[in-house]
Amino acid sequence: MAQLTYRDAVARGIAQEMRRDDRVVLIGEDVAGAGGVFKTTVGLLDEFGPRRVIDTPIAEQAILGAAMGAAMTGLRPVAEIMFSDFFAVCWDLVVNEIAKTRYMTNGQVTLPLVVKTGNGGALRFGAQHSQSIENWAMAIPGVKVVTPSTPADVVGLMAAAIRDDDPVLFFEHKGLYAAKSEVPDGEIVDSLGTAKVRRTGRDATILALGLMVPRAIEAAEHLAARGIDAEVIDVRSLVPLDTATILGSLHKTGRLFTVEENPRLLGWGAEIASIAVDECFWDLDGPIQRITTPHVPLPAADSLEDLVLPSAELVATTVEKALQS
Amino acid sequence: MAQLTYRDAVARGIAQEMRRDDRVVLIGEDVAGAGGVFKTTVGLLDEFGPRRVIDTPIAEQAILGAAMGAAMTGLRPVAEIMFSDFFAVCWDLVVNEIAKTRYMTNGQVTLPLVVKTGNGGALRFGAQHSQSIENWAMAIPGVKVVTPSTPADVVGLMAAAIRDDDPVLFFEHKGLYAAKSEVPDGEIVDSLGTAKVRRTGRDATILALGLMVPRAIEAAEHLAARGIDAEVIDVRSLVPLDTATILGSLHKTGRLFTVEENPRLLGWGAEIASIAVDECFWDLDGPIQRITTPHVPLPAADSLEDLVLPSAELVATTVEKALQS
Amino acid sequence: MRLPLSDHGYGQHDIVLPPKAQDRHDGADIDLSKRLSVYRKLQEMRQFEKRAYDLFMRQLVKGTSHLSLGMEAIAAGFGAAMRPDDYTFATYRGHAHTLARGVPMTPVLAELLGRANGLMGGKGGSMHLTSVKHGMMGSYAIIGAHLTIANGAAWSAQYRRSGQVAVCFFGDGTTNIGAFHEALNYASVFGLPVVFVCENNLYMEYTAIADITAVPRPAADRATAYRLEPIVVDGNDADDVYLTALSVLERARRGEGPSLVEAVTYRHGGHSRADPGKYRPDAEVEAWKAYDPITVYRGRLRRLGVADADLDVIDKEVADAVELATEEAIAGELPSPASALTDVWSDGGSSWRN
Amino acid sequence: MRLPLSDHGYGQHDIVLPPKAQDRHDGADIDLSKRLSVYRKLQEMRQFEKRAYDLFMRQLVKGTSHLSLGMEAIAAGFGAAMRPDDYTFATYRGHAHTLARGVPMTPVLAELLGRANGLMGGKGGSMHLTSVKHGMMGSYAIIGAHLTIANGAAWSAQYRRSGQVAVCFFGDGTTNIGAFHEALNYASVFGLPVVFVCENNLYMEYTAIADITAVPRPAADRATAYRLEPIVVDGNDADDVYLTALSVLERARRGEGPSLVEAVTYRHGGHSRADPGKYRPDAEVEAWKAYDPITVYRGRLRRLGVADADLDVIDKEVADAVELATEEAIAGELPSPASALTDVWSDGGSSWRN
Ligand SMILES: Cc1ncc(C[n+]2csc(CCOP(=O)(O)OP(=O)(O)O)c2C)c(N)n1
Ligand SMILES: Cc1ncc(C[n+]2csc(CCOP(=O)(O)OP(=O)(O)O)c2C)c(N)n1
Ligand SMILES: [Mg+2]
Ligand SMILES: [Mg+2]
Repeated sequence: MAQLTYRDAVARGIAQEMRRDDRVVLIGEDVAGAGGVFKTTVGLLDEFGPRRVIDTPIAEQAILGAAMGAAMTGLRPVAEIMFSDFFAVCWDLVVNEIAKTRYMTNGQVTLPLVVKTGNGGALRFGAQHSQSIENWAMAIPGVKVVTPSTPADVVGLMAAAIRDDDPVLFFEHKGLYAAKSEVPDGEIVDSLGTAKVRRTGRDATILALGLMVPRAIEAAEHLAARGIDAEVIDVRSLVPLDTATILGSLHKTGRLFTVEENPRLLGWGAEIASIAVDECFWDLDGPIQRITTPHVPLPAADSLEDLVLPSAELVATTVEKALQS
Repeated sequence: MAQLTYRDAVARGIAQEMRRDDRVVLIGEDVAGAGGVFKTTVGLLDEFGPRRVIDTPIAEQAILGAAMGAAMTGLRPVAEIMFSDFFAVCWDLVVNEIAKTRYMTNGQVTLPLVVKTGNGGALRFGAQHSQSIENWAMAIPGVKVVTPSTPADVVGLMAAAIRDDDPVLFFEHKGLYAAKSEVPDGEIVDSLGTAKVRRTGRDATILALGLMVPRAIEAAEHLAARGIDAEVIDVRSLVPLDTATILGSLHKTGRLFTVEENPRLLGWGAEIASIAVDECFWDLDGPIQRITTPHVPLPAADSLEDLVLPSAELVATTVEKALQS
Repeated sequence: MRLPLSDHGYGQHDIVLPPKAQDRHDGADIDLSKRLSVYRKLQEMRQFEKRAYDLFMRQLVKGTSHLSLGMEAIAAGFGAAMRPDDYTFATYRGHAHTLARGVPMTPVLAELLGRANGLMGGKGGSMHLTSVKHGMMGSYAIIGAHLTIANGAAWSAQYRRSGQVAVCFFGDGTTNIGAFHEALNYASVFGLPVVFVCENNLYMEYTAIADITAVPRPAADRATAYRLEPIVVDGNDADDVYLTALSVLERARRGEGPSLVEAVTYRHGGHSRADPGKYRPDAEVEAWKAYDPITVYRGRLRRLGVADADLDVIDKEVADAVELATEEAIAGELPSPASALTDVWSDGGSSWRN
Repeated sequence: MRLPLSDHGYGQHDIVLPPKAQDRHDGADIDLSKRLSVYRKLQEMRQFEKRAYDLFMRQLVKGTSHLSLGMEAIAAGFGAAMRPDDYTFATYRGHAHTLARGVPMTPVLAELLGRANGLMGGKGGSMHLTSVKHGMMGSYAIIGAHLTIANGAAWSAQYRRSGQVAVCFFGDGTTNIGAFHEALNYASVFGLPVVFVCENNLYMEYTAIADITAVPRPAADRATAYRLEPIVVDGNDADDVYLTALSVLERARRGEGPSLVEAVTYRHGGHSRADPGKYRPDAEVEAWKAYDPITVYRGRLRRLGVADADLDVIDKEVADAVELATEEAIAGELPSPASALTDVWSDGGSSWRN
């Protein structure tokens, strides 16, 4: 049991898998010599050498194409897209090629690959380097979508993603890279498609992802002080979606709230709200409310960015107001 | 008043605006000499000449970049992305550049441009040429999203889109190009951000878009025969969203259904369902149900494609079952 | 010869005529049995594509389809030179490349008809023909992407030291999209065993490549930008293609990295089913139809002493095979409804929730 | 000189040294008043960037920032040659290019500090500096896109027959992404009045351009792929840049189409605020720091008879301007909360519903 940063947990998870399976290779911009611009791949070049850990040109389509072609011919590549915003320059590889090929070929092609990326805001990087885009990926049939919120989950979910035979988009939250917490020693392998209850409660269910998880937990503590016992669920995986855990909690509490870093329209919470109002309508004791970034690009100034991203205080007051009315 | 195809309505709408404003120019692959691969720009080269109607290389990023740079310096370009699936190769220009620049520059840059595209399935083009991706665009702050379902709406909404000072993504449904109906003579200018009630009813509200609109109307007729009086709303515009019309109808009927061609997860109906369960919870007499393509890529075989796309019959039986239970 | 805009509303460009002489490669050192097998392949591709076209006209093939009529020598020449375990990456215009790898006609035709006995059970269609066990790693319908995917297969071969080579076919219009540039630089930097083959048929869909490309030779004139040799071959002469294929495949196997080959050719018909191809000047079309890959090759075999009768036997055998394939394809069941929901995931299903 | 992997864990490549002689362009036909204004610009950029750096260290600038220290001659040389109504398109490394167009220091510094008096009210930040009224059409932080956008501005100028030229600056690493290729071909095909300027500082972020590029000169060696002349200039000699800029701008104004200029330079510091730049061999860093654009230019002016005292006056005036800008920026208010929700749309608001 040792303290580990979220950042170091990424490298640990990849190293764990590279040690046991030499089909696992890593490519991306500055991932080798520099150990990644976010230092999430430090030490991998030294341990596994330049055949398995490779610096690429600035060519995201070439990177994902290389990963896909290698995956369909026997390797298990991990590719990095430095900032998730850059998925926009290689989106074709994700949505039209990687996501659809198994289906189009009637199962002839298997694509065991992971695309890791730095996602999310709160670092004052401005509109083109701060987006939370898990919802873009959730809308595409054929890719799995994972977002860990703790160092231990990073290691275990990265291992599960690399061992999975389907393409997994692995969203690391840039705002959590410096976060540190206990991680068990030895091999850790988590399972995809599972949410985690971070705090149990009776009065309301609060769903959160990535950086919003610690904020939701903090909000729940404020709420406890105000006599409201909220359950906080770390969704962790959007595809597959752990509807059992989510709807089970809603069945218990009767109230559902989502805390989403993405802009409002078609954020991931919209899908869950639509599932809940269809399948659990009679469980609902009141409206489902989504707490999201307003539907605007992210501003660069720290004072403005803090204003638009959902805060623990906003979550707490929103839930409190809703339960009082 | 003359019969016009949806296909010809596109060219008529563009021509109407090119005649009144020589800042309006058209670029795209095969849009000039060939009049478009879907024949939606026939006659424009002859009338407006090669300075204003331009065939481009296969380079979607270059096409949207040209449109954006021209729009910020005094022109009002219309650019074609032949199939909406190809937005994936130029998504960066849409989401990171066109959508965000006005905001990032604090209003210094205005982008009066339209991107027209052939969207949707039912033509047996397979997984990479049949997608309905309005939901991809709806998730991006800074672009307006329009999908007409009739020839008259095509003319009027195209005119409105070209006259609008913001970027508009104009989704033409490939499955409707051959559809023919009455279109008034003379200039037609519609307004963005407005839904249209296609059939009034008391028992249920059915929302549809594009090719799903005629299917929803047909379903409503089946339902009428079964004693259910359904209201059918052609959403037409996802951004801005005409929540007044949509929620007003829900207030009246108490039941909401969406008919979406997109795959299930985060289809456009998810956002509307989440708004409804938040703002109109007490109006709801029962679950909100979304009728969508299952969460799979589109199969090529006609028998399979017909199976996965929502049909009038599926809509009718779903609504009927829901209202009976 | 320059055609003013007025002659045909499709831009302004020189028309490109094929070589006059058809015997330029008669003397090539290729043994006759190999040449006869190439001739058979050419016939298979030609007769298959014609049959596919007839079936469209009979409304049996839905959707769209892109034929290689007139372009068969490229697929046949490369197919004859490739190792069985080499990888092919093709475009939506991929019927010939699929047959070139030895995939039987029946499942290909059945796929066009959307039948359960189709190569992908009807789920992919004409534009996505794939047969992994034949090394046919897929047909891709979004311009550019598959060049980067071919790099990945080549990288994997290099990593596994398998000696396999990835061969990626694409059109002239594809040389202007970003993925082309990324893929070529990437392959060159890492010395990948990949061969990029530009099938330059002078047109993208309806627009002449010359009207929207900065250089006259869309692929060859870009080669030096990636530290590669410019290589241009006669795409209508299967022997020229075959010999070039042998040398670039060998180069890749020797670990000397990628090659970029521009094969100049022409399509007899339109871009796709819907297209009559009217934008092409008649003089150009006629000249190229006369310089047909099958005419060229059959003429050569006759000059080399093969009797017409022997060639007719091959033609007839192929015709019978096409007949049989047609019957088997048409007799195929429709795909089971359940198959619409299979194979999104490696567990065989499409579930996104528990 | 080749550095083995062991020396620095960052790939294997030759180190590139600057020219030895600094007087190569002393004799250029540029009048002294112009040269003095160029010197002043160089000083403004240098002193501004140093101040920006100090303010990061004082935690006053949040987020990231990319400085042009060592690369100022390119911005200064082009800025001096451009017409006031020409268009500039820059990258996240755009402070110098913004000052080059005459944008005052205060709003630029205030933008870095996220203040209401910032150039974009704090909403864009360091990576997106834009001042339309100065022809500074934006700084773009996703690699490649802005080359295609610059084409659009050039197309508009061509369409309006305004005689304006769009100048687009980008780095060496950008030459390997797809948008570069699409933009260059597109500009060449349509003969657009655009000048593409590759600031080749030998590195992308932490990776040497030589390690991941197929050709030695990332831009110039690609020029012929677009029917353009390969042009390489000394990016640390403002006079060489200025004279080249004049000629390519004129060419564009004459309607002769785009140019691609590779300006070889070096950054004194790391890629961005976070980066110490350790991946660069010391010998390389020292040589380039010695061949500093300001040293080069000041030396030239002295050889041409300008007294140190007169240059010191300029330096001092610039220093005072930087001081004032710093005070005004720090004194700036925080942006109003309401501004977070303005200007998504042309109506000034951000509403997505009625
Ligand atoms: C990214 C993208 N843009 C446009 C298209 C539409 N499209 C399909 S084929 C084609 C022409 C391709 O021309 P070329 O590369 O010369 O191949 P050919 O069809 O001539 O064999 C176009 C524009 C596409 N499939 N993908
Ligand atoms: C599409 C994309 N990929 C990656 C990045 C991350 N990134 C920002 S700057 C940079 C290096 C760019 O190098 P170069 O073009 O040489 O410009 P320089 O910073 O050296 O001026 C990278 C990889 C990005 N912003 N956009
Ligand atoms: Mg072609
Ligand atoms: Mg650089």
